[in-house]
Amino acid sequence: MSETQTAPKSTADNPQQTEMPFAVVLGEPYTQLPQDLYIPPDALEVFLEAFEGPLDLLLYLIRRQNLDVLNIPVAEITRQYMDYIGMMQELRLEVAAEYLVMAAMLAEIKSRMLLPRPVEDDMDEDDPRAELVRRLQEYERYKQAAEDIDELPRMQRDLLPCSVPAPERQQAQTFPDVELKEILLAFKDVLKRAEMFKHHQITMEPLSVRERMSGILNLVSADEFLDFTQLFTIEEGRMGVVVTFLAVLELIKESLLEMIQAEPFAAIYVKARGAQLHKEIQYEDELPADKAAEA
Amino acid sequence: MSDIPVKNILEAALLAAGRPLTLEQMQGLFDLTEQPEKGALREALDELSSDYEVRGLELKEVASGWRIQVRKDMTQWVSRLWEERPAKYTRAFLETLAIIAYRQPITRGEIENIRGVSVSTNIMKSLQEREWVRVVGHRDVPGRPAMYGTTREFLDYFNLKSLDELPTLAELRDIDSINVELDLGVPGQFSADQEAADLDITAMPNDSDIVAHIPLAVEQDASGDTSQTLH
Amino acid sequence: MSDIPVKNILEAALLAAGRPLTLEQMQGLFDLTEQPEKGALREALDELSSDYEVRGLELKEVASGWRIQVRKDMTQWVSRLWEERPAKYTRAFLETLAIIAYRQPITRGEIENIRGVSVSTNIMKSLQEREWVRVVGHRDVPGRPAMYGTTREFLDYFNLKSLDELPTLAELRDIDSINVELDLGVPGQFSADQEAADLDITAMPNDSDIVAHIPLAVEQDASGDTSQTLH
Repeated sequence: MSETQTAPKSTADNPQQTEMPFAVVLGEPYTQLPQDLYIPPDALEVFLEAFEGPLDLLLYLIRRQNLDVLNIPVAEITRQYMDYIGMMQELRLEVAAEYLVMAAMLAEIKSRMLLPRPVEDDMDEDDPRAELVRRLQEYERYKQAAEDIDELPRMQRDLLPCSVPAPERQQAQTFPDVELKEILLAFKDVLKRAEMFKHHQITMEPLSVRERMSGILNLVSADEFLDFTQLFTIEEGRMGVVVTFLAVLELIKESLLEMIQAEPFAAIYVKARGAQLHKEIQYEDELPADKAAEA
Repeated sequence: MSDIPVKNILEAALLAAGRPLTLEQMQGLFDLTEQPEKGALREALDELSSDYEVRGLELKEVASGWRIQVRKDMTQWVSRLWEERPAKYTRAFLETLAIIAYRQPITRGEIENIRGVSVSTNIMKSLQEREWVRVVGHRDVPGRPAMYGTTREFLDYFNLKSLDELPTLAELRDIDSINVELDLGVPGQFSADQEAADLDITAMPNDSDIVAHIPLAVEQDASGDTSQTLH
Repeated sequence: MSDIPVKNILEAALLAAGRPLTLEQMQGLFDLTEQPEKGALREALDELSSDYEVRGLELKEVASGWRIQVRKDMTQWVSRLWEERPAKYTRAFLETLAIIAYRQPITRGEIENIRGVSVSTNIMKSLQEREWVRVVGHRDVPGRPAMYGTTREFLDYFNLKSLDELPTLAELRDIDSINVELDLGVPGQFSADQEAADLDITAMPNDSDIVAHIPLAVEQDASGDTSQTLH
């Protein structure tokens, strides 16, 4: 709201304002309205644009006179309000419907205030101004809140975001998490499907033999012979040795392993069949060094 | 990592991100086996924060997490980097935003009731385009009007961590309260025993005027007909 | 300004600009009457630069001016900001992994036989990238297809000491028993009765199964068609 544009010229051209005291301050009748209440008509257009509606205009009228919202001199405020509306219309400004609705409300309150009321009535409930006062206060608190929010330090205006370029993004590899259960469920589905397709039972070798087969393939190479006994770990006990032996047999059956014995009771050597095997196995760095160096 | 302080990592990440990061996101910067506890992160953030005290930066926790920002007292220089001044918002825009912020969820009709004027579609649109306000539901009344609420972006923008940090809203006074005050009728007491919130409303430019009005009101009240005193 | 160090102003401006600034642009931050000489700016930039030595940032002069950037040695943490959370593995991936786990060593063709559909190269690649599966050899048949097996990493990831801790086929058929077994927290049990890692191989729940199954496998193999044994 632009106070500079509302600077008063004089009250001389508004003689009706002196007709009656509108307030008594410290016992003195107050006959002069604050001078800055009046706005030169040429400033009116700008002035009106500064209002956010009838509540805002009313609050302005009240605050300019330092009146308490809870104790509005309705008749006086109504008259002032109507003056503005009248001026707006004289200037052929389009008066928004809300202003006229408020004018009607004010007129109604004014007339109700003039009606005598029984003294025993609870005057608070009956105060015709109550609703208006509520709305004025309600609006005023948000008007104030809007100003407060406007005062908050805000990005761009008061605070600035910081950012700096980062080095070339090296996309670290991340992998989804998997639960063992998911794999098992997947496998169960496979089994079901396989049964459906193949019409016969899937048989499974014990996994320990399967695992050992992979392990042995890791130990052996196609280029060098490995002492057969190196495949066994005595500490595993009898069952471990059996598992390894079965794995070796299986590998031989599958033509994955070659076994050589120069003469009866001589040392038995094993090597992987096929040349490409070597490359792949060499790639594995988890091969124990002592076993790799063997043979 | 080992020898690189956590606060260095956090600073680099916050600056590289250019947006607020949550504690969880900060933890996610580290290998699983090396993830600092949140307590350790907070400590590192505190360190960083005090490092910034002698500099033009600050570390601030807002709704979406922590961010590094240029302090307000630096804006006078730094804002020269941009020719355009930051936008000013109209009163209508700010009032609408304030009502949504304090009264959410709220329909457009309810906003209009409070403001006493219609709310332009443009304002609602631009509040949503800025992502400060969004539709949070529909009121279960005929027409099912949209209800609006503020977003995390709104809080971030206004440097707030949560809605609780919004400026306190002035309290509403019941119209009875004035009568009670008037019955007491002691001017000095009036300002003395007021709660802070009440003072917001009564703290008008000239205190003498407040005092001036009280006897007036009491005098009038004594006549037994309040309404008469108002004209 | 006066009491605010030039380097603070420069730092704030460089961080807020988000682009390199020339010395002229830095001078432009100041009031005409207070503009530092370029020499003074350079000094301030030098100070800033040495401040950054103990931090994750660096001040760098590039073609279009000076800029603050994250130091290279921060990359491993900072780059996680842009890491995309990986999607979940596909059903095909999990099935393939399961088949390899239970039927290793196994060729891709054999996996396809079991699944009844082809296995994409991508799946085989990502299983190997994850280091859960590796080539353990080549089958001595035309084309010498690679045979796949699971790795130690695979076992570690699923907290298994050996493949034998996977449920047996019989248990698999009854999905409820799988759930029970998993819920019972098998890993705890195994950490309890550990001696040497090697012992695991023999310490299987059903040792008798090993013996019982072997003849079966050999018998099938004897039919001369290895692939048959896999179905």
